[in-house]
Amino acid sequence: MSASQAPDTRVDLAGIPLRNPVLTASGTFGYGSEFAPFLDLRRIGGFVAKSLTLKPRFGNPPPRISEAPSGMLNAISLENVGVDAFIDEKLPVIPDGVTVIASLFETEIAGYAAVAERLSEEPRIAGLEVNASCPHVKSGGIEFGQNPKVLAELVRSVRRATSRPLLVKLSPNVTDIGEMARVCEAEGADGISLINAVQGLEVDPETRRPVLSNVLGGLSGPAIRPIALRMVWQASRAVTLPICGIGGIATAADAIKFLLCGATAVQVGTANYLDPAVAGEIVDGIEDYLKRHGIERVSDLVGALEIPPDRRS
Amino acid sequence: MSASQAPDTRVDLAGIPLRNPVLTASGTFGYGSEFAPFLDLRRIGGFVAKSLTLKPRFGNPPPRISEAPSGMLNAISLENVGVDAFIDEKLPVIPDGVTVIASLFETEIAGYAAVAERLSEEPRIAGLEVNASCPHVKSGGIEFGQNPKVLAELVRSVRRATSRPLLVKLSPNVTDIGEMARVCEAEGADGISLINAVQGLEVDPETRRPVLSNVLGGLSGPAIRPIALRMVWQASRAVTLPICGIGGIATAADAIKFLLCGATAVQVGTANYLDPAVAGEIVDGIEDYLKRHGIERVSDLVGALEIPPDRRS
Amino acid sequence: MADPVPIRTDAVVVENRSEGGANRRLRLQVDGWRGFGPGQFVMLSPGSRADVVRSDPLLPRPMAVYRAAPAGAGAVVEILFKVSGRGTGLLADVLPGQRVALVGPLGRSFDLPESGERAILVAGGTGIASVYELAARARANTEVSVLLGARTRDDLMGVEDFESLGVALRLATEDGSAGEQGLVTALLEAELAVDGTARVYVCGPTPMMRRCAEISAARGRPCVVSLENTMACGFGVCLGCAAPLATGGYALVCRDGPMFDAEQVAWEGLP
Amino acid sequence: MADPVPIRTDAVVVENRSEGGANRRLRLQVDGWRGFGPGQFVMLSPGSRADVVRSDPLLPRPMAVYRAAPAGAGAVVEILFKVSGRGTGLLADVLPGQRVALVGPLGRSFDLPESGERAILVAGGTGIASVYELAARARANTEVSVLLGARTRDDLMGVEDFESLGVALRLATEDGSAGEQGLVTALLEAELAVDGTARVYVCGPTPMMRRCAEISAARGRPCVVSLENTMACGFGVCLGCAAPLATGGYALVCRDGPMFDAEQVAWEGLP
Ligand SMILES: Cc1cc2nc3c(=O)[nH]c(=O)nc-3n(C[C@H](O)[C@H](O)[C@H](O)COP(=O)(O)OP(=O)(O)OC[C@H]3O[C@@H](n4cnc5c(N)ncnc54)[C@H](O)[C@@H]3O)c2cc1C
Ligand SMILES: Cc1cc2nc3c(=O)[nH]c(=O)nc-3n(C[C@H](O)[C@H](O)[C@H](O)COP(=O)(O)OP(=O)(O)OC[C@H]3O[C@@H](n4cnc5c(N)ncnc54)[C@H](O)[C@@H]3O)c2cc1C
Ligand SMILES: Cc1cc2nc3c(=O)[nH]c(=O)nc-3n(C[C@H](O)[C@H](O)[C@H](O)COP(=O)(O)O)c2cc1C
Ligand SMILES: Cc1cc2nc3c(=O)[nH]c(=O)nc-3n(C[C@H](O)[C@H](O)[C@H](O)COP(=O)(O)O)c2cc1C
Ligand code: FES
Ligand code: FES
Repeated sequence: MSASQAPDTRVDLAGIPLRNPVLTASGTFGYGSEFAPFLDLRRIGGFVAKSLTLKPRFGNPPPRISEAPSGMLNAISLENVGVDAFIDEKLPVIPDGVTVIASLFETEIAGYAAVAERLSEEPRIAGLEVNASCPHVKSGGIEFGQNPKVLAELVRSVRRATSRPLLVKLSPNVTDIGEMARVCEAEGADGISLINAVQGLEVDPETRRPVLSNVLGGLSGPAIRPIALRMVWQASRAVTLPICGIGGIATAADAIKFLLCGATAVQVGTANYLDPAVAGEIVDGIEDYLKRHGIERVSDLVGALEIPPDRRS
Repeated sequence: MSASQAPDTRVDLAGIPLRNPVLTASGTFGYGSEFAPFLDLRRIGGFVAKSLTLKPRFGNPPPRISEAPSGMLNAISLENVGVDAFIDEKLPVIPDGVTVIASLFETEIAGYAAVAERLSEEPRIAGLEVNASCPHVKSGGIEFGQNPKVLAELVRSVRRATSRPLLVKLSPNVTDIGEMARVCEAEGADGISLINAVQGLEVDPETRRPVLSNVLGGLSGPAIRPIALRMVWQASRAVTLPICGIGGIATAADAIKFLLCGATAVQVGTANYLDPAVAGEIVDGIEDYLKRHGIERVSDLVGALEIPPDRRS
Repeated sequence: MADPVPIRTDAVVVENRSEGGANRRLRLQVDGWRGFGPGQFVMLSPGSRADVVRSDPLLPRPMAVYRAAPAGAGAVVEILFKVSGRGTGLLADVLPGQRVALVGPLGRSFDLPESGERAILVAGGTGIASVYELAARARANTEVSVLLGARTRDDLMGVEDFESLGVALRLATEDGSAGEQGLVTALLEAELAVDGTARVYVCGPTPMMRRCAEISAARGRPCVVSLENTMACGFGVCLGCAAPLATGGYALVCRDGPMFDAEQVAWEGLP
Repeated sequence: MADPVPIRTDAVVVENRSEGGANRRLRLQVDGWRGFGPGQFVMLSPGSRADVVRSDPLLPRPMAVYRAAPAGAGAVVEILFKVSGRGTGLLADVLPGQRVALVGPLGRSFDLPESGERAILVAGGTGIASVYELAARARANTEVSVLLGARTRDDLMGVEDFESLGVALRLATEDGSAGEQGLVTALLEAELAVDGTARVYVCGPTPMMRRCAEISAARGRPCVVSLENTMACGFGVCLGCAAPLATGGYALVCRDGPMFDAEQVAWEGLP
C-alpha cells in the first residue's frame, strides 16, 4: 500500500455493511441527533440507539448514576421513548447515510419478539441488537443472558420475528461467555455484541445506604476494558459469528485491541459522555494506525492477536 | 458510648479471633516480614500469606504484570516457596501476636488436601484459606471455583483434611456467586473470602501481542471494587457463613462499605503495593469512623446496609 | 432567542485563583465559543486533562457559566467553583496554559423576568455562580434584588461582582460573619413581604430551594429553581440526571432544566 | 555495609525543573530518610498524590535515587527522570509544596569496585540516573571512567554533574549532537581494549546492556547490569518483576537486584 492511499476501513458486521468499524453503544448515544452538534454522524460506522421497549417507560428514581474508579455505575433501567415514538419521531431526523442499529429489550420473551417485529418493518434500520442484560422477570431477576436455556429461547423467538441482521448483546455476568456465544450461534443470530455493563454496587458509608436507588447498577468505562477484551477473545475462540466488541473503549488504541482480539467492529460507550466527538477521533486514529503500519484493510486486524506458541491452548 | 472510650474492633472470622477486621490478602503481602519496615504487624487483624503448594514453584515468565485503568493485571501463577519452606523459614520470623492465615492451592484436588494436612500440623497458623481461583487441570483450564461440582469436591476433601478454621476463597468469574457460597456452606467450610482477581486481558496494539506472557491475567485494584461489593452483598444474602470481603480496598471508607454489605472482615490487596502501611491506616480510619458515629462495636456494622423498603426483594 | 449550539473543545486555562475559603475562580480561553444564556452550564473534565490522559476521576463536572467576555477566537469563560471533592480538587490544580476538556454551553437558560416584573434572585453556596449572568441581564429592564447566603463569609462567591452590577444586594451567613446572621430564606421572606409582582429565581442546596419554593407559593409568586443533580453527559443522553416531576415521571435536569418551575418538582423524590 | 531500612512517606516537592528535552530533575524533601546505597531506587506514586487521591494511573513508578543531601529532618533526594508515559507525565506536573508518596530506598546497592580495580560505568538514556552515585562513591578509591550514551544531546542527563565529579567522562550520541557519534557500546569496546583489570557496570536499555555484557565477557572482565522491569511493589511481594536466570528460575529485580552479574541473566527471556 502506498503511504498516500487511504486504507480500506469497511467491514461487514453480521450482514450490516459499515463504512468503518466504529459504532457507538446503546444507551450512551441517545437517539443519535443529540450528537449532531459535536460529530458528523456519517463519519462513524453507525450507532446503536437506546434500547427500546414496546411502550414508553420511565426508568428508576434518582440517584441513577454514580462515579466509580475509572468508571461509572448506572441503573437507568428501562427508560426509553418506546418503539413507536422512536420510529415516528427519532428516526426521521437522522440524516441519510447514517447507519442506525436499533436495540431492544423487554421483561418477557414475547415482548422482545413484538418489538423486533415492529422494528423489522422499518427499512431505515440497518439491524437489530437484542439486549440480553435485562432481568428476566420469570427467572426472578436473573438476566436473560445469564441462563443458556432462557437465552436460547429468547434468541429463537426474536430470530423468528425478524429476518433483519440480528445481533445479540451478551451479559458479562456469566461463568462462560463462550457457552452463551455458542447458544446465539446455534439459534441463528447473525452476530454478538459484548460486553454490556458489569453488575456492581456502590455504598455511601456515611448514610450506610447503597448510592443507587436501585441498589445494583452496571459498571462501565475503562475499568471494565480488560474484562471485555478477555470475553471478546474467549467468544471469538468459541464461535465463528462476527463479534462487536464493547467495554471501556476511549481511544483508537483501545478499539484496535478489540479488533486484534477478534472483534469485527466495536462500540464506544461511556466515553461519549466525556467527549461527544470521541467516536470520530477513534475513526481517525484507526486510519492513522493502518497507514503507519502499512495495513491495507482494517479487516486484516480482526483476530490478528499473536499468541506465543506455548500459550496456544 | 463516651467519645473517649475506644470502640471494640474485635471480630470472629470463621472461628479465627481477630483484633480488628483488617487483614491483608494472599499474594499481596508476601510472607509478612517484608512489611515489617513499614507497619507494625500487630496493628492489623492479621495477614494471609502467599498461596502455597506442596513443592516450591517458579511461576510464569515475564511480563507478569501490567497496569490497567484503576487497577493492574497479574499472571504470577503458582510461584511460591512451597509449604515446607514456609513453615521452616517464613513462619518462625513472624512476631508473636500476629495472626497468620495460610493460603493454599494446587492443580489437583489431592494436592490441596495434602497441603492442608501439612499446614494443619502448625499451631502458629490461625486458619486456612483455600484459593479456588486456580485452573483445574482436569477441567481444562476452568477454575476450581467456577464449577459447583468441582468446588464441592474440593471443599469436601480439604474439610476432611483439616479441623482448623477453613475459609474458601471464591472466584468472581461466575454467573452466580450465591450458588458457590452455598456449596461452601454445604460442604462444611467455616467461611468464605471473596473476591479473587477478575479474569482480564491486555493487548499491546503496537506489537499486536498480549501484554502478559500468560495471555490472561487477574484484574485487581479499585477498578473491581464495585464488582466485589456486589458479590459480597449477594453472597451474604445466600449464606449465613461469615464472609471476608476483598477487592480494591484502599481506604477505611472502602473497608466499611464491605462490612456494611455483610463482610465480617476484609482483606487489603493491591493497595499494599502502593502504600505498604495502608492496612494500618485503614485500621485507624475504621476506629475514627466508629467514634465519629458513636458505634460501640465494629461488628454492629456487619450487614448494616440500609436497603430502601421497595428494593428489598 | 434560542440557546447557542454547544461546542466541545480543549479550553486553555488563563487564570486559576483562590476566591477565599475553598472557592476558586477559573478563567478559560474557549475558542469557538458561541455565547451562552444565563443559567447554562458547561461540563469540565479535570480528570482527563489533554496532556496526561487518565480515567479516574472519570466523569466531567457540571459548572455554571459565571460569565464570559469575547477574547481571541472565542471568549474567556469564567467559572466560580468550590473545591469539594476529587474533580474540583484537580480543577484547583490546573495551571495557566494547561488544557481542560469542555463541553457546552448546555441546558436551557433562565427566562428573563418580564419588563416591570421585579426579579428576586436567591442563591446559596456554589449556586451563586448560576445567577450572576441572570442578574447582569435582567437589571437592563427590571428591578433586581440579589440575596446571597452561605454558611460563613468565606463560602460566599463573587460578592464584589454583584456589587459592581449595581443591583440591590443582601447577604446572609449562618455565623453572621457577613451580612445578616441566619438563612437566606429569611431574607426572601422579608423581600416578599413587600407588595407588588415579583418572580423568584433560586439556586442552591435542595433544602434551601424547597423552602424558597414554599415561601414563594405562600405569597403566590412564581418561583424558578435551578437543580443540581449528578450528571454523566450533560446533554440528555445518559438519562442519569433524572429529577422526579410532581405530575409523575422524570425530567432530565441537563436537558429540560437545570431550571424548573418550583411546582413541577416532586421534592420528596430528589436524592 | 547493610543497605538502610526503607521508609514510606509523603515526600514534599522542593523543585521540579526541565533538564533539557523530555528530561526533568525532581528534588524531594524526604523526612526520615536514612541514606541509600548507589543503584538503589524509590517507588514514587504520582497518580495518587496525597492531596487529591486518584487511582489511575495506579502503580507507583520505580526511579533511581540520583543523589541525596542531608536537609531538615531528613534529606533532599534528587531524581532525574524522562517523561515517557502517564506516570512520568503526572510527575512532570507536580509543583513545589505538593506531596508525592515515596517508598524506599529499595533494592540492593552496587558493590563498589575493589581498591585499585578500574571501574567503567556505562549508561544509556534514563539509566544514567542509576550510576551517578556509584561514580561519586567509587572515585574515592579507584579510577572511574563514565561512558554515557543517548540518542541525541537532549536525552543525556546530568552531564555537568558527572563533569564536576572529576571522573573520566566520554559521551556518545547516535546523531553526533554531543560527544562521539555512535553507540556507547563502541566507547566500551575502546575502553576495554586498554589492558588492566576493570569492572564494568551497565544501566540502560536491555539491548545495550546485553551488548555490553558480551563485550565484557569477550575481554574476560566482570560485568554488572542493572535491570529495569515493570514493578508493582518494589519490595519483593508482588513477584511481578521476575527476571529469568541463566541457571533456570527467576530472580526478583526489585529484591535480588536491580543489579546482577551479567552472566546470571537469561537475556533471551527478558521482555
Ligand atoms: C447545572 C449545575 C451547575 C453547577 N454549577 C456549579 C458552579 O458554578 N460552581 C460550583 O462550585 N459547583 C457547581 N455545581 C456543582 C458541581 O458540579 C459539584 O460541586 C461538583 O461536580 C463536585 O465534584 P467533585 O469532584 O468536587 O466532588 P466528588 O464528590 O468527587 O464528586 C463525585 C460525583 O458526584 C457529583 N457531584 C458531587 N457533588 C455534586 C453537586 N453538588 N451537584 C452535582 N453533582 C455533584 C460529581 O459531579 C461527580 O460525578 C453545579 C452542578 C450542576 C448540576
Ligand atoms: C530500578 C529502576 C530504576 C529506574 N530509574 C529511573 C530513573 O532514575 N529515571 C527514569 O527516568 N526512569 C527510571 N526507570 C524507568 C521508569 O521507571 C519508567 O520510565 C517509568 O516507570 C515509566 O512510567 P510512565 O508512567 O511514564 O510510562 P507508562 O508507559 O505509562 O507506564 C506503564 C507501566 O509500565 C511501567 N514501565 C514503563 N516503562 C518502564 C521502564 N523502562 N522500566 C520499568 N517499568 C516501566 C511503568 O512503571 C508502569 O507500570 C527505572 C526503572 C527501574 C525498574
Ligand atoms: C448510562 C448507561 C445506559 C446504558 N443503557 C443501555 C441500554 O439501554 N441498552 C444496552 O444494550 N446497553 C446499555 N448500556 C451499556 C452500554 O451500551 C455498554 O455495553 C457498556 O456501557 C459498556 O461499554 P462502555 O464501557 O464503553 O460504556 C448503558 C450504559 C450506560 C453507561
Ligand atoms: C500480584 C498478585 C498476586 C496474587 N496472588 C494471589 C495468591 O497467591 N493467592 C490468592 O488467593 N490470591 C492472590 N491474589 C489475589 C488477591 O489476594 C486479591 O484477592 C485480589 O487482588 C483482589 O483484591 P485487591 O483488588 O485488593 O487487590 C493476587 C493478587 C495480585 C495482584
Ligand atoms: S446528564 Fe446525561 S442525561 Fe442529563
Ligand atoms: S516489584 Fe513486586 S516483587 Fe519486585
